[in-house]
Amino acid sequence: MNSYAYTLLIPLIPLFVFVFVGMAEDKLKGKLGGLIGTAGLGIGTFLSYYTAYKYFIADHVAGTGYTSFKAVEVTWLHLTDKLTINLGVLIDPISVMMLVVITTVSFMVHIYSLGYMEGERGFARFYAFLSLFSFSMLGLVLATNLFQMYIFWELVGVSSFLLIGYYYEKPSAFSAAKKAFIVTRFADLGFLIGILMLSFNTGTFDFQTLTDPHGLAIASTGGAVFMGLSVITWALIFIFIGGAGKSAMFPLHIWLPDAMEGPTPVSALIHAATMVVAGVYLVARLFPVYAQGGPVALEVVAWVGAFTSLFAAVIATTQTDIKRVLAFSTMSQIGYMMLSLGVSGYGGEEGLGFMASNFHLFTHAMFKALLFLGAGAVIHAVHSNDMNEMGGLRKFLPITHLTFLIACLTIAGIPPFSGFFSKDEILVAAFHSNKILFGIEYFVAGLTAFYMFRLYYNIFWGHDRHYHHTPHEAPLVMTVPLMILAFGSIFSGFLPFHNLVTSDGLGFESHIDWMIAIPSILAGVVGIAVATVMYKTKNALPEKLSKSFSFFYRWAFHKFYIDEVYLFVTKKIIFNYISRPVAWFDRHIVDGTMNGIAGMVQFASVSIRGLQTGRVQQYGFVFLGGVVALVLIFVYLF
Amino acid sequence: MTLNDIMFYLFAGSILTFSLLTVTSRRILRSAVYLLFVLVSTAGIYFMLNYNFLAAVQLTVYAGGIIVLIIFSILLTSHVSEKAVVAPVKQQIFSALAVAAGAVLTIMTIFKFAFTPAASPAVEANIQNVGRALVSYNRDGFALPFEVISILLLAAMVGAIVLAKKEKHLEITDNQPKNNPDNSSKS
Amino acid sequence: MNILTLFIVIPVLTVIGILFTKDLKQSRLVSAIGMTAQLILSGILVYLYMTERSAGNMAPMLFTFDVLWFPALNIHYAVGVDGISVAMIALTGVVVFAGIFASWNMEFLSREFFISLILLATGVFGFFISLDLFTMFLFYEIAVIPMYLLIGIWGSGPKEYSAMKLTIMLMGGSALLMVGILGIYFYSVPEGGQLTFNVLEIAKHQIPVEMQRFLFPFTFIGFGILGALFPFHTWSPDGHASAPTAVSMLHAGVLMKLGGYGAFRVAIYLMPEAAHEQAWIFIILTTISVVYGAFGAIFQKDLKYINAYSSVSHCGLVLFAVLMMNQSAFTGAVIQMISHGLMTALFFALIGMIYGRTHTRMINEMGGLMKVIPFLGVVYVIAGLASLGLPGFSGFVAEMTIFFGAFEHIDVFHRVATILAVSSIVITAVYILRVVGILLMGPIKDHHFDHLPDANWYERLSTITLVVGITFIGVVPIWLSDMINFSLAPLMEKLASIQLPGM
Amino acid sequence: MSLIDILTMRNELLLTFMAMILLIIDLNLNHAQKSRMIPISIGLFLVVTLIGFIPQPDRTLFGGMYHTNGLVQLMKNILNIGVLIILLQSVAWLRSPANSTKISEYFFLLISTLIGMNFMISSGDFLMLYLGLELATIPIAALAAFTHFNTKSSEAGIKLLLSSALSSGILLYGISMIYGSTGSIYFDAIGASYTNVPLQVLAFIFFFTGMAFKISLVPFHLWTADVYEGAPINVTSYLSVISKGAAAFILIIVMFTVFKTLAPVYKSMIYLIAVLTMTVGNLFAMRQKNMKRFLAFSSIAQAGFILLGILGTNKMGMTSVVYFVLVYIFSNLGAFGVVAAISAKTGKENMDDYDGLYLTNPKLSLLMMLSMFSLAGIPPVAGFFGKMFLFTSAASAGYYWLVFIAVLNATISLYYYLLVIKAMFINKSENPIAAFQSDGYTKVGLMLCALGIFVLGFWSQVYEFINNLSFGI
Amino acid sequence: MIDNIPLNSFLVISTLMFFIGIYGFLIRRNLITMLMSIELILNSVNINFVVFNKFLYPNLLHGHFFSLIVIAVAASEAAVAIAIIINIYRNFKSIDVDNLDQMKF
Repeated sequence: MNSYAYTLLIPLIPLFVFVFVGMAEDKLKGKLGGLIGTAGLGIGTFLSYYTAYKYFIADHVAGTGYTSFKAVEVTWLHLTDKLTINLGVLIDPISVMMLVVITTVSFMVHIYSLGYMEGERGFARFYAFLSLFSFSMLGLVLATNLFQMYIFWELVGVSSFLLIGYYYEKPSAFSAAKKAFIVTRFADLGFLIGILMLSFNTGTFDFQTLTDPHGLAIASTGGAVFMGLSVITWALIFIFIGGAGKSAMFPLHIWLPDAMEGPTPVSALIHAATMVVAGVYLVARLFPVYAQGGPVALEVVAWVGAFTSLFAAVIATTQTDIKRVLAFSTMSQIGYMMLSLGVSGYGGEEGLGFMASNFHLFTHAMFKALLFLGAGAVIHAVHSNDMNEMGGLRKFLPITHLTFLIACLTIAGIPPFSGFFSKDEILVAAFHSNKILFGIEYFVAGLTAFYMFRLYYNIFWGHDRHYHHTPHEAPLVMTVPLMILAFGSIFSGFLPFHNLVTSDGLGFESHIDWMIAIPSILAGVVGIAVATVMYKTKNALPEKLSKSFSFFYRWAFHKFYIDEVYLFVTKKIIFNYISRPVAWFDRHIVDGTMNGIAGMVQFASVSIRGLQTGRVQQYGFVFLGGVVALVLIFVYLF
Repeated sequence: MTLNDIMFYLFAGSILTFSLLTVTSRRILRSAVYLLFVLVSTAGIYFMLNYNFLAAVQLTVYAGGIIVLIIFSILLTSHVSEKAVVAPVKQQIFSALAVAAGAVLTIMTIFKFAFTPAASPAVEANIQNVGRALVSYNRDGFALPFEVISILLLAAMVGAIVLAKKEKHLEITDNQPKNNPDNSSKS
Repeated sequence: MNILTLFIVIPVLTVIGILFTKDLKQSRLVSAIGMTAQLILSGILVYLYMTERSAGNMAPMLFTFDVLWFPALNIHYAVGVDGISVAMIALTGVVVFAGIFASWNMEFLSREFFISLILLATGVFGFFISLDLFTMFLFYEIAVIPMYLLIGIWGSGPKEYSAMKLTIMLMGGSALLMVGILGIYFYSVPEGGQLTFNVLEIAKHQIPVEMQRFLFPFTFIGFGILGALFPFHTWSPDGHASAPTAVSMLHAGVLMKLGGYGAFRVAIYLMPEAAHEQAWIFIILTTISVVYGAFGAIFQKDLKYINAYSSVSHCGLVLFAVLMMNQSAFTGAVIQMISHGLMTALFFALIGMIYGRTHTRMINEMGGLMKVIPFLGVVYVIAGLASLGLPGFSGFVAEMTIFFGAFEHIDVFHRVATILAVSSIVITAVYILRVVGILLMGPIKDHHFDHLPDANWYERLSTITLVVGITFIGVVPIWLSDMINFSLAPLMEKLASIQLPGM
Repeated sequence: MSLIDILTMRNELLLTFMAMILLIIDLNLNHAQKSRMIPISIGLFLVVTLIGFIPQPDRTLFGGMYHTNGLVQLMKNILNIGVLIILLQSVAWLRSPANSTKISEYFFLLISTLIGMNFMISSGDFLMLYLGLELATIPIAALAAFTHFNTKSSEAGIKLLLSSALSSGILLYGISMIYGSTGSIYFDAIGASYTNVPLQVLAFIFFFTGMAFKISLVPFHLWTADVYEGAPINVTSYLSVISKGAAAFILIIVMFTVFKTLAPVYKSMIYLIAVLTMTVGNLFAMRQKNMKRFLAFSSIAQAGFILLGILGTNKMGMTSVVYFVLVYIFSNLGAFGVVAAISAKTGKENMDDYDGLYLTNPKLSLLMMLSMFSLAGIPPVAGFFGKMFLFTSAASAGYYWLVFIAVLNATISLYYYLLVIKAMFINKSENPIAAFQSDGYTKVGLMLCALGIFVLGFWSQVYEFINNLSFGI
Repeated sequence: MIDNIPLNSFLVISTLMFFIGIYGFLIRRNLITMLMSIELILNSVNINFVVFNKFLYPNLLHGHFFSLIVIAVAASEAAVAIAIIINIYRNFKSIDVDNLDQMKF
């Protein structure tokens, strides 16, 4: 126990809210459930900011690094002789940063939803789930050990499942939820195996012990080798699979676009700002182990991140559902973060990528939440997700329009918006590490600007549509969060992340490398320019372009048919080629054998009935035969 | 070869021959007569062995009693001229084989065994000795079986009577009577 | 009277009480009172056990009570509990309690129904408290046989077939078991000693290894059949599918645990050497059970079949863990037994309640039920989530403990088996969510279902009891795992002391 | 041996007197008064049974031809109890018009066979054994054919008589060879000098098959089913329980005393026959529809289990056999009692007729269920203990595979016992047997069975008592 | 008197007779003939007893009395058998054993 023990309340308040609202769901009238949830999270947000202040500023002794320590820890379960599972609160730079991110975005979403979800059936249920999610996510980031993280990891997964499937009467919503759950669960299997391997080899789950540079995890990397890689490396790769699942890295990304079936605030909270970055957070959390114990694993992280960012960006240029565009954009941005971690070294300047990744995570949370909430406001106004059914909304939705524009500029990396700073750091880190990766990311930066503005123009510009109801600006309760987030998007770039969140806790000097920054701004501007030409006013250019690249366009539009492949694997392979034969085998072979034995007994029973003919002479014959046989056997054969 | 030997072979031969005839003759009454010859020949052997009392019982009870009973019942149940139905050849062959196997095995086994006579002196089976043993309740006395056999005979008699007793008031049916539960308790 | 004996006396008294009742209302009242008393008694036992232990009582078995029954054969009525049995008894108490309320409206021959049900429970309680192999076996069979009537009379579908199959297969299992137990008895002590059935006594000596090799498969498969060991599990889907609600609950929830408990308490404990030697065969079988059961469940359409196959998978995990033969795996096995017991009982209770409303168990005939029966729907989702191993519910704790225990074996064979078993968590998710999706979500498929009533008070009581159990273990597992851990000490000592050929 | 010593044979003497008294009383009754014989006979028999429980010292009479000791007396008492129950259960049948004229004959014949059995069990030589055996068989044949008008009954009688004559012929041949090779007919003399030379083994086999016939061991069992089906039901239960039990008793005594030197040979023989008996009995029982025939085959299978105890050749084995027979008497008579009660009221004897019986006659159904469970060896009823101890004794001699086969067979047997339960409890019927009240005697008889089935298992003193009297090789 | 005849000759005769009796029992259709076969069997056994007694153990009369008792048993057996046979004849109007298979399987 120490002066941070109160941090325990940050996750626990949402838990209580969840239990209370969840149980009393029927009884809560009107917005009461929502208000309780929002109030609960408000307290959490306040505590988080207080913690950040206390940790980064008040308690910090200048010149020293930021240490990590456990605010609270209890034993939850004795697993094996040497392993115990603890639950606790770990305070260190990244967890505090995440606290701020999560509570901020979550709080915004809570407020926003008061307006957005108004009048929905199961309003209280929505808030209960939101609280559950907040609890899980906070528990995840505060985890003191790998296993606690896994526990909350799963809980996050299930709350995401519940929220995506919020409109459970819509089959598509539930199947999206199911897909999300199962795909991430599959990834978690990798995570679990990784945990098993790592903990077995190191004898601990504890993050502090694991990431201790002199600890067993890092020291034992030279141990047993399997297929050319050390066990620790394998373990890290497996763990990364878990992270890749939650963070929608290729090829485990397929759930994310579908997850947009959930209510838009949910998408903003979970599928943009918080849960999907859990993978990033996981790698960041174990970063010392990755950096020092498994460089190969880190390389994998980098390449997967890079590929995903490119892949998602390409798809994003073709999608018409505005939420899906945002979803692919999220994937792409998370790819950035992963890449950044992957190219990072450990300690000081080397750790630039680590810092950049977290920085981008932070800024991304702000602007992506903003984008989603903005998109939500648009959807709220026009009751459609399809950008083809929108256009010219800037007149109807001025505040939304403005905040959306800010977000787009931020994501496009235009200074002085925050996205510029964080993305720039990533590009610098990539540039110093691997030119190919840098090249990819550079191209993606341009692509990002392009598709974001394609989206922006399609919604707010273009020709006017005739809407059934005249779209009107969202109520204050929705626009205020937009404004707050816009504020964050604009200014969070100026936070001194290089002093606060670094790979080894020590700050370092960081400056903007204009040699890289200027071309990247240029890429963003070019992207915006192209989008402006193509989409600001309705013209035939996009049509032509898509025609001339029709093959490529079609593939990208269909998300490179990954979904179909998955469908094939699940429906055909698992259901029809494994499960059906198993069921058949069970009914006919295994059960058949058992019934066959019974049948054989029956058959034997029928076939010996001839023994009992009812003729006394035949009985005598058998009798005599028995005697003779016994004599033969026991007198002469024995 | 003494006269005794001849007598023995005569008896032995007649026993075997008439035994076979008993079980093969197709006329039942003749079978019974052949059986009588077998029993009488057996009694002859008993006589030869000096077991006169036993031989007498054999003649009176077996030859006299049982055969008469059998003939009586044959007369009651079949026509004298009636020829017995022959069993299927298959049955005959299989039975013969099994019986032959049994006989061969048994005789082989008997020949393998060296019977050793007891050294102690013989008791003559005269009427005194037999009578004494019959009422003796000590070791080697047979008072108890003698008493018990009387119960057996009585029981057999009662059984035979009960079975043979004709019941007039009942129809001969194939099934048990289906009684009405109400009046069964009254009767 | 010894507190443990009360676990038999109360059900017997309840049965006698039911004999004097006249109609459904009375008999269910008597049953409810009896089983509530039993539940309270279970609670008291847990409490007493905890206080004894914290007071420093280190005896391997507590509350022992021993009466010589058949002196000639040295058969005793010997009872005693350690943490594991206490946990299992508590589980039984909860499930039986829930079972009574789940069958609150058993109209047809209600007296007989409750009598059979409670007799079954008596057998189970007796089994768990027994220290004497003979009485253990006796109670084992007492527990099995009422199943026949319960399924045969009050079941549905091809009930006669299922009941017969179940009974015959389980009795076939007890044939194996009988050989095992008798063999153990005759080799229980070194030459010249007084033969004994008492588990604790037998454990003090070593059964000759060559006999162990012969007896272990008998004993293990014997218990394994009840624990749904592949390929002897086929009684389970049919039996569960045909059984009435409370019976499925009790059977899957408690009776199948007799298998795991017995395999652990008798087969492994008394014959560790052979267990070590032959474990690989059964690890293969149990791994198959785990994965195969899960895959089998994906394809099913009948709710009960789905749950039955899932039971095969989960109970396979119990035996799998038992065979891993280390402390964590054993702990996991016990927790898994309890967890699966509660979960599956909950499932069957819900299935019964849903069936009672919709009169079908085919998932493709239902849909969107969440909207009409939200309470049951939510509880179903909770049960599903618990079943697929969500943290916060008991299944997670159990599975994790098992996996960590299993992973302690470093050879490739065990590793591969473990990873295969671990992979079942995904397959489980697939079939659970499939059912939830089809059954509860989406639009209401059949307008007959528009106005189904939601749960009654007794249904709520029944399900909530189980949910509370599941959640309680899931949230604070440490008391349970420590209770089990402590009780494993004698077994671990024995395992540590054995001389393994070639090790 | 003084005259007073003759009182040692109190069972046989009392029964003989009783039989005589019955005949004498019967002579003085007219047609309408015949039914008075029922309470008289049962009362007298009850007295005999009770007297049997008075302890008496071990004695040997008639120079070794008759001996009695605690175990023998116990066996007799067991048989007496069984007979008492049978007598109680036969009342309803006796009162039917077809039989009411032959009541005292029925009792007389039944009692005389019991006398035979008592002598057989007490016998100390082969002559008394043979005589007892015959006395226990010939009147039974008459009883089997008791119902004149019923062709099945006559058929059963002649089948029983002819088969048993054949078997006792073979048995006699065996005895003659035993006599020829040893020079004595006394058990004690033979037991001292018996060896396993071929002739003596052959003689033993001949003797054994004769006994096997009585206990209905495969392949010497074929008469059983037909006779059981055709004979009046009380005779069937007598045959299946008392006759078989007595034969099992004397068989185990003879095996353990006279032929103990042959144990290595006969163990493998019994192994073989036990497997055959259990399996064949079960396989036949599975398909039977007639309750009597069904119980016949089931009792064949049960006989196979008895062999397991003999196989143990130790004290435990003998105890378990005696105990099993005791339990078996109650269980089987419970089943037969129900069948008899139903048959006497309705004439229905088929399993199909029992459909839905529970709804109309719950008590009978429950007793039937208990009996079936006891026969199948399901706890907590006594049959479980009986079987369990038999298995234990076989296992004590190391016959684990045999035990396994036996328990598997017990499982198969459970299948068909459950069929009966299924008929009564599960099957629905268009016209079930109507509810009826049995007479007081039957009720008492059935209650005794239920009591025995319940109490014998838990009351371990019974087992202890038998165990103290038993002996092994 | 005939001590010079070997014991085994008697035994062969009696054994043959014994099996002839069994053969008769197995193949004769008539119930009475079957009964007569039984008498043959018993008679052969009697010869055994008597011969053993005479040749091997003449000091006691075990075999002699055994035969005596067997004869008595045979008589009572025959009595009951004939009673039943007559009964059967009444019922079936025939004493052919082939008729007696109402109950089988």
